[in-house]
Amino acid sequence: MRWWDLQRNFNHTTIVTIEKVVDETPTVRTLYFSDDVMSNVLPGQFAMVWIPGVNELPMSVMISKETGKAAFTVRKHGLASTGLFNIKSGEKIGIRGPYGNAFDIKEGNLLLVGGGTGLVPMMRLLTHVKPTDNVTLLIGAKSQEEVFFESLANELLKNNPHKVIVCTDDGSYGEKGFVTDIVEKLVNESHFDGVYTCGPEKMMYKTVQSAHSKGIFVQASLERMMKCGVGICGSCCVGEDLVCKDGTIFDGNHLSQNKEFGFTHRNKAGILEDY
Amino acid sequence: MRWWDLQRNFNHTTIVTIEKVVDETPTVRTLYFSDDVMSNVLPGQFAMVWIPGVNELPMSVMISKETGKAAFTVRKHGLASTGLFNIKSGEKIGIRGPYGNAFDIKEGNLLLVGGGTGLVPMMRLLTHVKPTDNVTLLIGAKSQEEVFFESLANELLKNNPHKVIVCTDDGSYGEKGFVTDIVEKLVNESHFDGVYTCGPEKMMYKTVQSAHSKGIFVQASLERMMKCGVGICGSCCVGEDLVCKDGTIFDGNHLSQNKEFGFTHRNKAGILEDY
Amino acid sequence: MEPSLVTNIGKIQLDKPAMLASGILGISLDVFNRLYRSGAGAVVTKSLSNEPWEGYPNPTIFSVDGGGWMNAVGLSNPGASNFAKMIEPNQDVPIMVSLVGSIPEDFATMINEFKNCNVTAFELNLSCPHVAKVGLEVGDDPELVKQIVTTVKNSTNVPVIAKVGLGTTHYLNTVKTAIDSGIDAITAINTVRAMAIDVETQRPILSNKFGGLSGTPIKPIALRCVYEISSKYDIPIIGCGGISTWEDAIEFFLAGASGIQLGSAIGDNWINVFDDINKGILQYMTKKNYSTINEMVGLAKKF
Amino acid sequence: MEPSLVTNIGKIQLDKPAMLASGILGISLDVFNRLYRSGAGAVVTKSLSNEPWEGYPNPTIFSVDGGGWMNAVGLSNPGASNFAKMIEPNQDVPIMVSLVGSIPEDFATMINEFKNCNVTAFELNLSCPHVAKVGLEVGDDPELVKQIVTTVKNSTNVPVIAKVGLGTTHYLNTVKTAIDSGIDAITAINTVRAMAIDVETQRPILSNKFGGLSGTPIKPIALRCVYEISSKYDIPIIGCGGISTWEDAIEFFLAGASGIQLGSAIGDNWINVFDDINKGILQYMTKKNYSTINEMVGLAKKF
Ligand SMILES: Cc1cc2nc3c(=O)[nH]c(=O)nc-3n(C[C@H](O)[C@H](O)[C@H](O)COP(=O)(O)OP(=O)(O)OC[C@H]3O[C@@H](n4cnc5c(N)ncnc54)[C@H](O)[C@@H]3O)c2cc1C
Ligand SMILES: Cc1cc2nc3c(=O)[nH]c(=O)nc-3n(C[C@H](O)[C@H](O)[C@H](O)COP(=O)(O)OP(=O)(O)OC[C@H]3O[C@@H](n4cnc5c(N)ncnc54)[C@H](O)[C@@H]3O)c2cc1C
Ligand SMILES: Cc1cc2nc3c(=O)[nH]c(=O)nc-3n(C[C@H](O)[C@H](O)[C@H](O)COP(=O)(O)O)c2cc1C
Ligand SMILES: Cc1cc2nc3c(=O)[nH]c(=O)nc-3n(C[C@H](O)[C@H](O)[C@H](O)COP(=O)(O)O)c2cc1C
Ligand code: FES
Ligand code: FES
Repeated sequence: MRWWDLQRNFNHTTIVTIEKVVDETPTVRTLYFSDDVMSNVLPGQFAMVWIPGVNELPMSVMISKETGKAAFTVRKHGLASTGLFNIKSGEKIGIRGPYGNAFDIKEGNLLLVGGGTGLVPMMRLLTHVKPTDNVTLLIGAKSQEEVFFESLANELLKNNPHKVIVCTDDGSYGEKGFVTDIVEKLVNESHFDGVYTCGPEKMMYKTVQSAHSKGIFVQASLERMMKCGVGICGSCCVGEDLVCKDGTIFDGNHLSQNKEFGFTHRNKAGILEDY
Repeated sequence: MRWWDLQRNFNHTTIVTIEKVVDETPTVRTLYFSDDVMSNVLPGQFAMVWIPGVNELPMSVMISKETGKAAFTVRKHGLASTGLFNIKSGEKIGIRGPYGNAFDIKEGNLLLVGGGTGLVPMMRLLTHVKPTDNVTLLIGAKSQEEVFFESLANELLKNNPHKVIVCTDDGSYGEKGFVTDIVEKLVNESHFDGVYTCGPEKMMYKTVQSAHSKGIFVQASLERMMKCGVGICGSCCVGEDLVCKDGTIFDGNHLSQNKEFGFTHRNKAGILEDY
Repeated sequence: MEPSLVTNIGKIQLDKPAMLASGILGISLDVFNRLYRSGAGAVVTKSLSNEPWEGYPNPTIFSVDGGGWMNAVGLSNPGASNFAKMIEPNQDVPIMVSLVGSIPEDFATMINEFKNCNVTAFELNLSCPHVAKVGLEVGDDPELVKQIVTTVKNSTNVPVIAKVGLGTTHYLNTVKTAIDSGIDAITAINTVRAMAIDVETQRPILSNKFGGLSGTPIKPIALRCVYEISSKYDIPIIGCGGISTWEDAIEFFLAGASGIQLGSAIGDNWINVFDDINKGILQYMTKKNYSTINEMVGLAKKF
Repeated sequence: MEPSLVTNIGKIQLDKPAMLASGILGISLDVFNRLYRSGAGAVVTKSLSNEPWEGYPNPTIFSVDGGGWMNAVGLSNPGASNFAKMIEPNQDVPIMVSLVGSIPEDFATMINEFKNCNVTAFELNLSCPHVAKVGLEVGDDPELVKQIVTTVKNSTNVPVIAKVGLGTTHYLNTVKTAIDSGIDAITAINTVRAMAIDVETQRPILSNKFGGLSGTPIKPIALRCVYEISSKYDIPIIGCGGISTWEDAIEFFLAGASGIQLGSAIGDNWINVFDDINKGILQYMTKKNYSTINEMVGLAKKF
């Protein structure tokens, strides 16, 4: 036996077979597979997902109701994510990780704000709340057909005092308008012990601003271009932080001092671009 | 921390400082040093000893009365052993190991037969006998001035029924003649539960023959040219066995089927030479 | 005398001998500042080209089972001009700018971009093992090496380092050509061309198929290169390849390096590796009674 | 169909694909027999020279902290003539005789010594990285390689293999020269030139200072060499370097090797490594539905 057999090397790509594919919206799918390690990651952690012959992408690890299983919920976008989106049941992908830190889950009144596939870590966070916590989940989407995980969230929260609020930009479902306007309203109206957000950067930026300016503990899970996922390549830097290694989760104190958060990110060549 | 820091890698050369040098005879010295691992090796195990700038040699690990310490007892012979012989207190050598298997120590009447530095593993064996064992130690030497470890042996055996018999080839001390003649006599006269030998190959060969032909359990610790000590280079082969890895200790059953034991060994180029 | 970590690599003086190697985390000034505060004596930038490069698609980096890392990032970089603008505000951090190109003019143009920047040295990457037309294909062509080094030396007063690696010709010839053309120091070595195949999918893992092996596996190879160069030529050397502990650092000093670079160790031990190495070196110096790094350089050659 | 471990390396057919590499335990017929019984498909002898060689003084071998082994045994061997006499009784074991020399005549003389022996192949060691005048110094000289291979091919009908490694010239040129001169197969690779220094005594550890790195650290390098050779030339290949598990073996098959050799793994896992690898290969073949090794050879090249 070699030393690396003593325990699974989290940096080694493990091949798993996709066992089930669920369409969430016309552009979002969830791909389920069996893997003990991934089934037990902490809320907020991600994996590097290899689509053989296509690319390797960072993906938040989605929950599965079955023990020993996990999933990825992917929105079809460019070549890479479309490659993953098109993986069929029975096909193989490679995974390494989990990487990244986890949400620091407070007790009491919790506000979760997720947009698009940013809902993935929110779903896992919901599996970690205490039964006594009062949980409000805001789901942001462009339009009715882009809404997903609403019923899953209600189900996960069925034993908690809770509210799941959906907002669509076009008002085709739930409340009309930006989710961040509701955040601003809620933090003004009620007391929260913790605010958690993942989704489009502008959404996270405003959410962090609203909460942090009121002194509320808030954490956001950042997305940046990731090549290695392990703190070697530097492509995921935001200010002096490496998102893959120092994050992906940062709190309001830290983020309010970061000049790049909310404004700029780096492209594949490492050039700073505006959001 | 790297994986190999988790425990000491026995194949890694550790540098130790010689703390004390004791002259045993004009050509034999014992060099003491501190090392927890070496202080606790099993009887029969050896180390590869690096004399910086000179060579690296296999050496049986000698006991020390002080805890956490060990020693090498070296006879000055060629360049390499003379290099070790000349190491002074305060100087450094490198050690790796321990390597090799250990004597299978029976209970009852034990006969130990050692010649020259072959006494080293016998001394450690003596520290492992039960107080009820009746121990006979035969020490073979060319002449009086080459006798050593006699009083150490008596001291180690002070709580046992025991006998320490010295023979010199020239009769200048103890009994006159070859130690193997006494072995033949003893196994004919008395019952032994185990016979253990280390020293010149002809001595071991005859000892093994005498005991094995009477059906007595016997083990010998073989010496062969050793370059790696870990079963890679092949230089220590004796028949199909690799002394460093399969031995150095073999029992009578095994040895009596080996065509090379007692007759031939390989030199530094790997050429078979007669003893 | 209290031991000091200051080292002189020819004309280059650094407060601490361990630098960040090129291509590792080397993309933003904020990160450079952080690494400098963590104990790095200098940071080498990602290798920059005239134009921005996206690099290869992922997988571009993975950890090798037997230890170490393999990468084929494909020299992705924002381009020299963008990068120069980013580091213009730099005051404190000793930055070495790594450059990659295929003709001498590429290098001259890039060096000009940095005229307003505080640059400690330029490092010419003549040895990337997995990008065609630059890197090793350049390093393996002595005439081109000569032209590039000569052009660069004529374009700047900042010290210039050539980074070499194991290519298809003898790296010692590249070293000699670079020295003859006026180079100020040598960094040895870059990653070693390598490959891994996933047995389940039966594909090469890296999107580029071939990549560069770095980390602990290449340390004994890098060390022998440093020893060979220092035995043969009188040129300041920066050792690089698999360094992850203070013992490794000392080995490279003893072999003839007056500075060291590390990359992969950050993937294994994160950035406190600089501080750990600095502390270990100081303890060793105290024990062995050295007051400067340079006293140790090349000591193993006397045996 | 039941999977079979039989493999065809050009004209050489072996019952099992994993061989003992040259220089490891390869000194006595009794040991060869034992290794064969343990599951080795063939054994390669220590590299033999015309005259017996004592080799270098110890330390000649040590285990590298980051994994793998370093050695500078100095090609110690009993000489071709003594060795040939020893293996004359051999009936069962497929023995490949490794030869080393500095001029074509050396090789012709040695081959003649083996005329009464049952030899499966001759392997020409053109790549020992730490002995002057033979090994790499030979492999790096194309004219000499041509003469040696031509002479050897004219001296015997037994298949002849050339063993290459990373030298100071491009190993692919050595491969091409050997192929053009009629070689039957290529073994890639030998150890990689390397070094280690003890920081306490400040000395190079090996008595020869430089040695060859083997074992897990060189696996990714060896694998890329096999892939490069098989992508460029149509020649049977034996993969060697860092192989210690069945996954490693499969990787080499997929890269283009139809046989493999291993040495260092014996230092780590002792000789049951052959059996473990054989079992793992069979399980993989069953799962993937292969009936012969040769079906897998080179599959990774299609991507
Ligand atoms: C920690 C983390 C978790 C993520 N979780 C999910 C998830 O659960 N579901 C999901 O659909 N998406 C997730 N993403 C985003 C995802 O990795 C891709 O960015 C997205 O799928 C678009 O990739 P593409 O290459 O198809 O698009 P392209 O059109 O090629 O690129 C569009 C943009 O996507 C981003 N992008 C591309 N490649 C990468 C990369 N390697 N790393 C990071 N960003 C990249 C860049 O901003 C790029 O400009 C996550 C990203 C991060 C960093
Ligand atoms: C397991 C083992 C334990 C040993 N324990 C001791 C001990 O406790 N005290 C002691 O004095 N000696 C011991 N020896 C013998 C010792 O290793 C040397 O063989 C001896 O010291 C002579 O070495 P030399 O090189 O000085 O002699 P040389 O004159 O160079 O060689 C004389 C003979 O010594 C033997 N020899 C030389 N080098 C080696 C080597 N690397 N490995 C094995 N044999 C070699 C060969 O038979 C050689 O022909 C042991 C040997 C072995 C194999
Ligand atoms: C992800 C990665 C990217 C690299 N990019 C470059 C580069 O752009 N230019 C360069 O000269 N070397 C590059 N290298 C090589 C390193 O600078 C260094 O020479 C090599 O990794 C060996 O050092 P290490 O073992 O400490 O990592 C890169 C290495 C890695 C791992
Ligand atoms: C101790 C030792 C001795 C070796 N001697 C030889 C030799 O005589 N001839 C040769 O061609 N290769 C020799 N090699 C190289 C091996 O045959 C092999 O090419 C190398 O070790 C890589 O394989 P591995 O990683 O499985 O050990 C030797 C290797 C070791 C470790
Ligand atoms: S993704 Fe490479 S450093 Fe974060
Ligand atoms: S000493 Fe090398 S195999 Fe025993």
